[in-house]
Amino acid sequence: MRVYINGSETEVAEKITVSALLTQMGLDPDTVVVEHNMVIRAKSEWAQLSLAASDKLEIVTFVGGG
Amino acid sequence: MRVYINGSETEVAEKITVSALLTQMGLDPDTVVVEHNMVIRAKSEWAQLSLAASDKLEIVTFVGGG
Amino acid sequence: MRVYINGSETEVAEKITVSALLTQMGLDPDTVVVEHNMVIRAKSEWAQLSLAASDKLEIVTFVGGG
Amino acid sequence: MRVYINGSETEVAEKITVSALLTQMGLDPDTVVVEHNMVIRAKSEWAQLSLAASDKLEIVTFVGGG
Amino acid sequence: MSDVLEIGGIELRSRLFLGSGKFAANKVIPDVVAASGAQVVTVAVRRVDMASADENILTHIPKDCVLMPNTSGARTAEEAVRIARLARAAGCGNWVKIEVISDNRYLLPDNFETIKATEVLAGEGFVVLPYMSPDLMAAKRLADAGAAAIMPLGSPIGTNRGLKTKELVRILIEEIPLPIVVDAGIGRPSEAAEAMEMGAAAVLVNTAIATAGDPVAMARAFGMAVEAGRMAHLSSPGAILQYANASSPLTGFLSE
Amino acid sequence: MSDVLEIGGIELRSRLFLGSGKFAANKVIPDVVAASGAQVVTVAVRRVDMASADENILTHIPKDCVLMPNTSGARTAEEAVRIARLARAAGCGNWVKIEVISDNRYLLPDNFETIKATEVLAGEGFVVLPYMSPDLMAAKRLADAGAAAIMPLGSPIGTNRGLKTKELVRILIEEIPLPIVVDAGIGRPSEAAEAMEMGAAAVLVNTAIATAGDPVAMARAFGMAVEAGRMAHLSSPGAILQYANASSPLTGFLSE
Amino acid sequence: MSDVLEIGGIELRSRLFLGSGKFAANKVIPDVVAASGAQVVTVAVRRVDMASADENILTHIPKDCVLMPNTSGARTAEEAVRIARLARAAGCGNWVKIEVISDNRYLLPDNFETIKATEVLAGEGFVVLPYMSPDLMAAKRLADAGAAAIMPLGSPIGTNRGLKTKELVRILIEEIPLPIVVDAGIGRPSEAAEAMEMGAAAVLVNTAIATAGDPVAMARAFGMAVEAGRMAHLSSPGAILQYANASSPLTGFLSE
Amino acid sequence: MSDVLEIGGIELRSRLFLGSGKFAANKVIPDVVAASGAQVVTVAVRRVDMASADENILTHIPKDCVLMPNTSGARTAEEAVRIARLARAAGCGNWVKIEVISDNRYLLPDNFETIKATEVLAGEGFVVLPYMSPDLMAAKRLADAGAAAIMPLGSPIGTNRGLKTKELVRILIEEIPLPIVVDAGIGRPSEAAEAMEMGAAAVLVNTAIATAGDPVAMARAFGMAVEAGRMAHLSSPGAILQYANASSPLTGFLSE
Repeated sequence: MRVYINGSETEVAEKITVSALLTQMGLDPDTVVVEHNMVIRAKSEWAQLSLAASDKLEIVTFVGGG
Repeated sequence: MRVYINGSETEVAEKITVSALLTQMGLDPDTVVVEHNMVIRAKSEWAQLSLAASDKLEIVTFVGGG
Repeated sequence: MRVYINGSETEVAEKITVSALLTQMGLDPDTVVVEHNMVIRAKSEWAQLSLAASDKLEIVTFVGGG
Repeated sequence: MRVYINGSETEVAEKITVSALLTQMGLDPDTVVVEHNMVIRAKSEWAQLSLAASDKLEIVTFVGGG
Repeated sequence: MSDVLEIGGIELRSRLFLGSGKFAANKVIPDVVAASGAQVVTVAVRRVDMASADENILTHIPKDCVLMPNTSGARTAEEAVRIARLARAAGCGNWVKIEVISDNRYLLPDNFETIKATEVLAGEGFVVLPYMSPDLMAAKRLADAGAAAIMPLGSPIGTNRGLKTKELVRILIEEIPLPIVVDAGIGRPSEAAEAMEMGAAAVLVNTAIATAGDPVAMARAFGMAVEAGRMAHLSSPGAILQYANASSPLTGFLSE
Repeated sequence: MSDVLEIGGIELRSRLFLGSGKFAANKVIPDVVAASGAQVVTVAVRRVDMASADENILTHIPKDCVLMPNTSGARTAEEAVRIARLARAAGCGNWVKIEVISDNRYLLPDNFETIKATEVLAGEGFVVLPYMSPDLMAAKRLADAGAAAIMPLGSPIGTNRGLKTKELVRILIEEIPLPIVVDAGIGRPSEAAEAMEMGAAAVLVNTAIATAGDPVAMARAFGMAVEAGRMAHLSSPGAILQYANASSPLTGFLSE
Repeated sequence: MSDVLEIGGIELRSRLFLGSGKFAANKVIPDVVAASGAQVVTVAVRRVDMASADENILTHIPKDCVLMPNTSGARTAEEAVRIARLARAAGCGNWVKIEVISDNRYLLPDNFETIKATEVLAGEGFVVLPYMSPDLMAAKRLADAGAAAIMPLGSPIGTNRGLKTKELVRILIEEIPLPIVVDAGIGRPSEAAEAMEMGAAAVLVNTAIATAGDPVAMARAFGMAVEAGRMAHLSSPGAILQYANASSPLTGFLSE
Repeated sequence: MSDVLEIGGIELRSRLFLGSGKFAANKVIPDVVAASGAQVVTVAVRRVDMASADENILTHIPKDCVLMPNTSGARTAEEAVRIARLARAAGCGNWVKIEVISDNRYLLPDNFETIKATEVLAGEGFVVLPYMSPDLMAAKRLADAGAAAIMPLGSPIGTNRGLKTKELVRILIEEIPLPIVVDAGIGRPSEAAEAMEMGAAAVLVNTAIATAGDPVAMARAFGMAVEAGRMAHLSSPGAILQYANASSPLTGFLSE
């Protein structure tokens, strides 16, 4: 199944949850924010939230900025 | 009959035309522009244009400005 | 006997010493410097140094300055 | 015979006059000023003025300057 | 020199625009216009004043000048549009200086309302020169709205404080593909010259000339300074250096 | 206008003095002089250079100009005096710009030696215009020594940095009863105009004109700017204000 | 001293806001924050970068700092709102610096989009500090839209050019009843001090500290300068005079 | 930090020198000195005034300060020497600030007499800090005459006009191998910081502190600003750029 993560088309497992995806990507859940199809999702939803084909996911974090 | 000329309530003759009014006010028609009830009226209309009670007339001219 | 103290002609006792003069003027010797006829005199000399008529004495001190 | 022209030691004919020297150097007399042994010499003197060995001659002119 | 400034289809040789307000006596204006060389003159629109039998300002402005009525007095785009239309109805051309101001202390223009008025009036065929607070993105919007030139302020109107907004005006000149006319605040000919050296297309001066002791001579001074600044801009000025560079040859001399 | 500047008994109408150094080709000088309107032109004195058959600079300077040889190359008063005498012997008048410099990085003049040279040369009948680092007490001494005018620098020679010494030059203008000629550093016409607006009697420009891409046009620009600045100085400029002051009437309008 | 700055209900003792971008190594940030005394630190929001296993910036920012995410990268109000919401979802508070930029050369902010974003975000309970191009009427609209403070630029981001917009910022300070924070362009501690002396409520500094040879010492320098400038503002500085005024008594002395 | 300034064999940690004139009440001086951190304090020498039972200024100056009597009131080198000797006879050390002034309007120092006095007093073992009008060649002569530091003015005494002589002071800092102490005219902490950023060794402030509404707070502000400026000078400030340079990453974001 293909989804769009941060603008890039990516192959992921069917119905993968956000939590699983983050783990697979090696990301610390405490340092990122997730937007799913333009809706920001709370951390508490990630374990239940399964992706569907063509979903758009934005995973963002803080970096240095002025 | 009372009309509003440049914001001031003024007594004028019934059905006075703009041309007559300007003459009476001692104004040179070549130096003013007339707005009648928010509509700008061409000089060519002034001889025919009669005022009605409560009409609003703006008579403006150019002055020094930067 | 008349001497010049800080530019003003002043009547003082004959042969008055600098020490005596300062005492009489109510000046604290520790806060002033004395120039006698254009020569700066050390504090240790003041007790012995007697004035003569027409002597010129400058008594200066520190004040606020930038 | 050697003289110093503008700081450079130069071989010139014995008793050469300033006029002759200038001609030989191809200089227009109207555009230069001559100092001979630290004394400025008028143009009228140049025809008579003969150099001696070790004389110091400065020949200057105007150039662009601010 | 064939250096002309084209605005609204008119070719201008003079890059000094003149304001006609604040003169102690309006009858000096023809001499001021002549001395300055100005080809564009601003006027304001006002209700006729029955009390003072004021002479008509137009009688003092040479007929071959481009008349640029302003919308002073307008606090909103709507009022500016109304004033502009009245001005055009006078039959003296279709130029307008948009001026929308609701700040009473510094008389700073309202870029937002100015953009709206520009859009409407440009759409109606006016040659629109908006007076503005220098801001790149506002200038871009004015350009998109159809402005014929952009007129940022140098400092608040009538202060003679000079080109205090240099940093922002410089950027407008560089980034906006329209003539930039520095309007307001220019107090001395040297400041007008500097604006032109920076690449401004023109400057608009009123107070500095009108309130000078000798307005005619001051007008001439501004005219010359603007031309000087423009000429310098076109003459490839030399570099600005840190260390000195002799004007006379440094080669050896008597002492050597 | 009958505004003339008198120095050394000569009445000058132009207040732009021109330096003749650094031109890419000297043959442009006549056009530069004409375009600038300058009546005073500086030259330097150097040993004839046999190697380069350099043309005579004087052939490029109009005969009706006042020639002002400088003493560049001098590091002491004595050398300056010697150079000045050589220059006078050329028969082109008795003006001299004293320039004594031993600083090689910023080419800043030595006021002390300059005062000494001024005293000697003024005593010998020269019309002495000393180039100086702006300093009130040095200027007073130059005046006492017989200088005909005082020429403080605006910034180091040839830098085009402008009127960086404004604060001190302003004081010289106010306190010294001689013409103050700003010499060195003026890089743009606007800066020349500003010096004149402050009350300088004249400015001397060389690098800014000689190194411009188009020196003739730049010369004309400087000539106009100097005249503009002078005219403004004489025209009683208006006050500089903190708050705005409308150019158009603020009296009521349509909305009221 | 009990001089505190209250923004969004938080009382700040330090008036230096710190940007966290451009440091050669982020691990210097804790020392920089400590040396500067800053209590407000900006960060940016970006997509996680899988390629570079970049450390988390938050680990370098002391927990007691107010975090102020910016909306850099946004070209429209809509994008800025979206970024602000993402930032808030991270659970680090509700401050946001709105930054909407579509100009790529000078990175000048878009006041129009910034006002729109301010209105939306203030309505959603954010503490909104908009970065803006200094313009009085835009600042008034930002205030009306619910901004907690106004952050005009001193000069373009990252240029270290200083307080080039002084004239306009001074007017904002005088006319807008909100804290004015000078953001962008401040290159030296003296410039930060000057902004504070003028009455700015705070300054935001990033490039000048991050790109200094010794960022920790420079941070301390800025912290002290900001405090010095603020203290001077509160201490009723003396008047600026035209003529001198002796510091030592001028009364008669030896020679009299 | 081990950044000390050594003058006359004394190591100073504070680079703010304090003048003691013009305070509304001298009893505030101890708090001012403490707040400023100053270690060098100037005083003047005057005839005792029998009329006013003026307290002794020394009782207000902490004993561990270096006392720097000035020669104010002197119009010639000879008078300055006489005053300096009187001051030293008071037994408070051998520092002296030479100040020779005969200009009554701007109180500008006389470099010529100052050099003479410096030579005499340095020869007598004084630690001589001459106050001067900024001029490179005069500064070189002061250095040759034995000055321990050079103190050029920023603007006329007591004017609070700031660092108007920046161009010349910058050159002194670069070219003179002695500490340069900016003395006179500094009106705001930001200006003191700027002088230090330029590389001045110290600044001397009197009027700006003494005439502030709150002199103690202003003294603290100056102390911090001087330290901030010095620290910035030592921290390799970043470059000043023409174009913007983002503080936040410019890499792609949501919209892409």
